[in-house]
Amino acid sequence: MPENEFLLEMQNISKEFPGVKALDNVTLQVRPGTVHSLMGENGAGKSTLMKCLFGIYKPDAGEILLNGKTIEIENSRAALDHGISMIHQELHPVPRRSVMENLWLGRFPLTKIGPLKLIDDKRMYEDSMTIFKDLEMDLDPRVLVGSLSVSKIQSIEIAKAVSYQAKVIVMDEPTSSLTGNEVEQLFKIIRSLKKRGVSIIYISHKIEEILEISDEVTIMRDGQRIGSWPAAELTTNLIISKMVGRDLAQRYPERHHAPGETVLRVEGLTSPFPKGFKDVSFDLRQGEILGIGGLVGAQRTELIEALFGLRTVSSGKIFVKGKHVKIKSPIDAKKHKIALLTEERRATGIFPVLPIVENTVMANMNRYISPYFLLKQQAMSLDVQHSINQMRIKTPSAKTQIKNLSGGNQQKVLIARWLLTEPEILMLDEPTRGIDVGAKFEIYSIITELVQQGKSIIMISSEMPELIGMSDRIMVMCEGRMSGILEEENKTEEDIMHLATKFMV
Amino acid sequence: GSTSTTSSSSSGTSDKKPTIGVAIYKFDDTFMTGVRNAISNAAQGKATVDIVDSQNSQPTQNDKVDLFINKKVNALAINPVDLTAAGVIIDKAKAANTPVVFFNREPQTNDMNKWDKVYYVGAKAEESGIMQGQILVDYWKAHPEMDKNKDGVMDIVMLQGEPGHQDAIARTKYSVKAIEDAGIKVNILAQDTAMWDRSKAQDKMAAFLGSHGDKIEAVLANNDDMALGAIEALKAKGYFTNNKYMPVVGVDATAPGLQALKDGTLLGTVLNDAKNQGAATLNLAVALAKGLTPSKDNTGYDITDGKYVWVPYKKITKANIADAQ
Amino acid sequence: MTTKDVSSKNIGSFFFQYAIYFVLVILILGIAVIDPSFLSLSSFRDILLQSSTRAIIALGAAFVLITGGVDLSAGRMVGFAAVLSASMLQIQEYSHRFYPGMPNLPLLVPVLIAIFAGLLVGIINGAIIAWFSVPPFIATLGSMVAVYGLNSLYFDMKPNQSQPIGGLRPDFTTDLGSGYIGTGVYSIPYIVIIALIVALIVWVIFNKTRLGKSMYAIGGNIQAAIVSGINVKRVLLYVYAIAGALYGLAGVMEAARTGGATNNYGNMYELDAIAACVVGGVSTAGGIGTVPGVLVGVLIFGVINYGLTYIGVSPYWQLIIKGLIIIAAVAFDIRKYLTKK
Amino acid sequence: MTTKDVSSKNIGSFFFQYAIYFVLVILILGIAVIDPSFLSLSSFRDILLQSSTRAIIALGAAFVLITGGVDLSAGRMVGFAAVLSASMLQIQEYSHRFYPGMPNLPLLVPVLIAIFAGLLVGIINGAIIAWFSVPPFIATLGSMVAVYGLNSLYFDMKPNQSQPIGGLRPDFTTDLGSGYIGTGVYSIPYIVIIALIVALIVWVIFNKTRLGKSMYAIGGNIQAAIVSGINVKRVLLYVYAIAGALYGLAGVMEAARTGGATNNYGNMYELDAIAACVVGGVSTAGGIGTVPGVLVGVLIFGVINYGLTYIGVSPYWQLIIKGLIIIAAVAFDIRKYLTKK
Ligand SMILES: Nc1ncnc2c1ncn2[C@@H]1O[C@H](COP(=O)(O)OP(=O)(O)OP(=O)(O)O)[C@@H](O)[C@H]1O
Ligand SMILES: Nc1ncnc2c1ncn2[C@@H]1O[C@H](COP(=O)(O)OP(=O)(O)OP(=O)(O)O)[C@@H](O)[C@H]1O
Ligand SMILES: OC[C@H]1O[C@@H](O)[C@H](O)[C@@H](O)[C@H]1O
Ligand SMILES: [Mg+2]
Ligand SMILES: [Mg+2]
Repeated sequence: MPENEFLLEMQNISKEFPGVKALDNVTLQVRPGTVHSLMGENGAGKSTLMKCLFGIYKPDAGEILLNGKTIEIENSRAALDHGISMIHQELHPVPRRSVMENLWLGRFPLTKIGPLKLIDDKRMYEDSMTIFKDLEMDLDPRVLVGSLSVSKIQSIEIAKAVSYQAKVIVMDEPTSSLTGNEVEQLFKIIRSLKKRGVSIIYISHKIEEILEISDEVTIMRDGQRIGSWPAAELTTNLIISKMVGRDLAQRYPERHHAPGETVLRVEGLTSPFPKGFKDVSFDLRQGEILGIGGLVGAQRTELIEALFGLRTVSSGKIFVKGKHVKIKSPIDAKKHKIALLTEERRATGIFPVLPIVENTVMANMNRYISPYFLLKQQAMSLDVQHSINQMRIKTPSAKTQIKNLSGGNQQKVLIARWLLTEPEILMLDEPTRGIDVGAKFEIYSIITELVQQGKSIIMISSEMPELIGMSDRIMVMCEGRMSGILEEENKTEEDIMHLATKFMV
Repeated sequence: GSTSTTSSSSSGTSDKKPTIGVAIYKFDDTFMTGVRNAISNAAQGKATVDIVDSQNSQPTQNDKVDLFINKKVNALAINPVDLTAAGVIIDKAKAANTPVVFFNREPQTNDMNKWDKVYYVGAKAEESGIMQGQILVDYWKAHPEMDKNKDGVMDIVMLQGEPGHQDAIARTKYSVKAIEDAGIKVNILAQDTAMWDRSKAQDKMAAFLGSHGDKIEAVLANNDDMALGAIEALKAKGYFTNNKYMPVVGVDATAPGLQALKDGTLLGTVLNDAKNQGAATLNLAVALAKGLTPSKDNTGYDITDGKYVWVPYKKITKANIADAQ
Repeated sequence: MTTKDVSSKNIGSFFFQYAIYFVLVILILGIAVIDPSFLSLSSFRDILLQSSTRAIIALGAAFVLITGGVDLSAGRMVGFAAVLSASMLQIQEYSHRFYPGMPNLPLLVPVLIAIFAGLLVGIINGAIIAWFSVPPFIATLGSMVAVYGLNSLYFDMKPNQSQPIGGLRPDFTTDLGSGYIGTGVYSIPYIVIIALIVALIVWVIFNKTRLGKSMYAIGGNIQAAIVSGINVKRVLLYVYAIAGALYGLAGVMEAARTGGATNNYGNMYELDAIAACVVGGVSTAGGIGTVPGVLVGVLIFGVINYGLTYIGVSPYWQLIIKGLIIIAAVAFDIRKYLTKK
Repeated sequence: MTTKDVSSKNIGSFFFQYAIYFVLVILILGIAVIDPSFLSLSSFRDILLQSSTRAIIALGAAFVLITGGVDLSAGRMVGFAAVLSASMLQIQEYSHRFYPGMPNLPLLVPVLIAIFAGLLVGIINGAIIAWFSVPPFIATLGSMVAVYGLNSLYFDMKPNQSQPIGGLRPDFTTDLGSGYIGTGVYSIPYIVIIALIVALIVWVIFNKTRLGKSMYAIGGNIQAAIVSGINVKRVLLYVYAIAGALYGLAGVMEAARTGGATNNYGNMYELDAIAACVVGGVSTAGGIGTVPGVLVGVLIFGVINYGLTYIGVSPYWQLIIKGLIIIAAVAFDIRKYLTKK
């Protein structure tokens, strides 16, 4: 059999949704044993293209060739049978089932007992262990997936995609929930897959990653293919300008912060759970950005969710503008002008079937109540339209259901939701997860502008450059405890890492 | 399993007041509620009655019978949901040597003959239908204008109870038959089930009136509730005012039915004698519980063929309302 | 992001968008083909009248469904309200009065008591669901059973002892229950007007109030609603309470319309109501549903029930045809959500 | 992933984990306190017997609920199967035979025909849900109505004409329906044995087969199931088909147990079945449920129904108490999921 130059070719793929031309004549050619990255702004059509490949969508036009032969991909089963597997941008765990059941979903190992074919639990366990060992993942196949953190679930998805022994593996933002070590681990896996001739289609908004791991890069914009280049010929700035269609001079906006008096003081906050946060104390001043760094499991999310009234605390005090306050629910938090952008967009953020309008105003309806108890529709639409413009949310209209937006654009709607509440203290948990560079800069600009207006920000981020680039101070946590606060101008990744592992044995 | 024949003494209380296990086919049946109340009243001072609801489900009733037998009641009084199921109940009762009085729905003869401690109290279902028909026949003869199109045929609509319900079947069949037996042809313009229900009957009647309008010459309803629903629909179309009249006949002689008779909206109904059905049932059960063979002396009712007490129906019109009160 | 031009595809999608309205029209035309006399003002008036109480119940059910819940107690609450109001609105001369000695109350008093009873049961439902986290299915199943028990106890009280309640006052039955504005076929029954007013108010709540938006949010993603600072418990309480009050109102109207009441009134209406909602595009998963949709759903059932009887389909065949139409209507309507793969 | 240490908290959580079993025990004890004679082998035998057909129906309902669906047609299918099997199992001498001339069939033939009828309706349900994307609520509501119509038509056929079907063969009623192994109170009715065998098979399907795991995946996250290459349509088809067959079996057993059948058999059983499932910890949202849970749920209803009658609570009060117990049991059980954050 003659070797084809391309293992996989998607030719002239087009796909339209009501009101949106998501893909317009897009071609993608992937060589065997390479990492081919797909880049583009939020809503450029990357996920849609991959969903066409994986049988989730049926393209309106175009052809898919594997090893030079045209193939029909009716559904995901067919894609898997053709040797194509995928890590999905929106994770798909079955929460109340075990890790191994999720891993082997759709292809459970069977054993014959007489005429019956029953599930071979033992083999399922052993095979899972083998895979986890192979991939150096620390996962117990028997626990319920629902009890795991996002990053663990992400790891399961990676293990699952790899375990199909596929020829092509699609990875749609596989690292969005992973931290340093785990990303390195993934790259190791990718390199060994490459050696076995497997091709990877890799989607990410993290340009550093792209440059590190890719062989080739295809850039998309507004549903069209801009072009493909060998990764070696590309630089960060080149990628950005091709993606965004303009140059982006700097990654982080200028800061002229002049932090004022303390608006939030936390004293000895402790979670009732043994593995939770312990004795956390810090100040947040007016007009400053306090970053929170740490590894996954450091309890950063728990801490700020507790500040927002979503979790119970066993001891500790919270002072807002010097006043001792009790925050038992988000309703209390909102009264104190605190806002929280949560970490898990799908679980705790969006209202999937509701239009963008509702999604945008939901935390802020008090503001639109007229004297007759009715909502002021006009004011609402205006504010929403303003948000769409300001955040550059890509959507056919404000009435579109949010579930039809690309992941990144959903995130922008959520940020808009909280900005509309005009918070004094805005807490952001991984605010730029899944956001493209252009939009990131927009979000950074908005944050900076807010700070300049005298608002205060707490920002959890696992991206250290972002943490360093944006924060005035960085509080680092390790295993539930505060391991230090970096105050000085020139914070480094090493400083953060040092503190993030301070209490580890 | 089987239990000792001296079950009454095993309860520990005095033998004088036996316990009777009573299962009604459905508690929210107006007529059976009357029977139920009559049983309770008749039991005053004579017996302890344990009355349960079979919720219109034969399996549920069987469950209740098992329970009564487990509790060692002295006699059973059963108003079967499904009369064919009596056979199994008799088997259970016989095995436990607990006498049974069935009432209101008559089991088949071969089941009744399975054991000598099985009795029946009731009315003959078809009788109520026949009387409904007769009420219309009388009216037809006295009011020639009832035959609106003067074709000599009575054009009726029929509102039926629950599909498959034996009273519904008997009343539908025999009411028409009684009219025909009187030499009057019957044309059923429309018939439909309104599930014994007043508001469903009202909706159905509205549709009948919509499609057949003035062609309808009489309304037969398997019970009073449905007759009253039909009357409401008729009122909405202008009947019962300005000399516009429609003969409507029901069954049960319920309080609202009697009121409608007084108002002149309901032409007639049939009284199902709850008081006597209830009293006869209880008296039979008490006699059996005491180990006696029921007779006119110890029950107050005539026993036919050694097993049956027949309580007659009664035609009720405006003329004899008092008979039903 | 290019905006699509008007194209043949849009006509198709327009068609599917309003599929359920087409279903309604097709049904009406289908029946009219079999019996053209069906197409008359008086048929429509009858159908509207018969659909009115159903509409009120279905709107109550829609409140609950939109929050992702379900309310099985609807029918039994209708029955309770019917019995309550009827028991206090009998003429003095009636021989079997529920309250023999009681003087005539102003019409509104019993009506409000009955609605209030529905409200109260609704509040209890809501409280159990919101504060004890009991799934709506179970909470309302429990109250469905318990309310029926309560109603039966009341209905069985001496001297009534489970007799159907009749002899209702003409200001209740004739004036309110059967009254209308206008003359002949060019008239609108009060009950229809009440249903329309209720529908309008519900529409306003759904679309123009914070409560409405919050309901959709809770049904759409309850976790996100909590995080957004929506007072989920309070909203649920209000929703079940309003639904209960609507069932109460519907019960009063059933009693007024039929001129009587028994404890069995309303039995299984919840199923009809939920079915009408779902046929009208309300999702049982929550977050989706509109007032016009619910009304069309109710009308579809109204047309089926009236129309099949009108053309004289035998009862058993009616059931079979009705079952098939329900499925077909929704199979057809659902196409609009089936995002093209 | 470290194992949690044994602590006082664990005892509490153990308690909540098995809350529903405690509810069952508390109920039994509560009734026994009021009337100690309740605590007897024969009471338990009665309760088991009465719970057997309910258990089979509830297990069928559990299949569907676990996939995130609902099956309203259960009760009417039970009725259909009861009528079907009874109509072919009458003694020769019976005066109102459904099929007057028909020779006696081997017992198994009518039984299998009835089960097959259930299977068939289930297949149709499943097909409509899977291929036409009709929500289960509507698809099964439609078939609930249509199957009742069909059954009534059959039941109304000449010469039966809606007469209750009686005169059943003793090998069907006495041997199968009322037969047992053992003697006296130390006996187990065949029906209980059949229910136990069914429960065992269902347990194997839920826990040890690809079908079972796929069901949980579909109910837990249908997207996950789709992208994992599970043939969702086929699984749904199987699930509704199996459920239908179980309802069919239950219908046959109801006819055998009562010695008769009418078209009204099984009416509303679906609600009882779903309620038992939910009380037993099956989630109406899908993805959660176990066979022991379902059985305990069924037993709780069995104990309530039997026990309240046993101690002589009047039927209306029974309803009220039953409603409250259902709510309280679930409110109590649900605590295990309410992990305080
Ligand atoms: N099911 C759908 N219905 C309607 N529109 C859709 C649907 N799926 C995607 N779109 C639209 O198609 C466009 C492309 O979306 P896609 O998810 O492919 O973007 P993406 O490049 O993956 O973005 P991101 O980086 O944010 O993940 C977007 O405008 C989106 O709103
Ligand atoms: N043992 C556990 N049981 C249940 N959920 C857990 C457990 N550990 C972590 N999680 C969940 O995982 C998520 C992330 O964990 P954690 O809060 O420990 O990390 P983090 O420092 O906040 O990380 P991130 O950088 O992702 O915000 C949280 O939403 C938490 O609810
Ligand atoms: O099954 C219910 C029906 O029972 C009949 O005997 C009675 O006449 C009807 O009014 C109705 O109650
Ligand atoms: Mg994407
Ligand atoms: Mg004539």
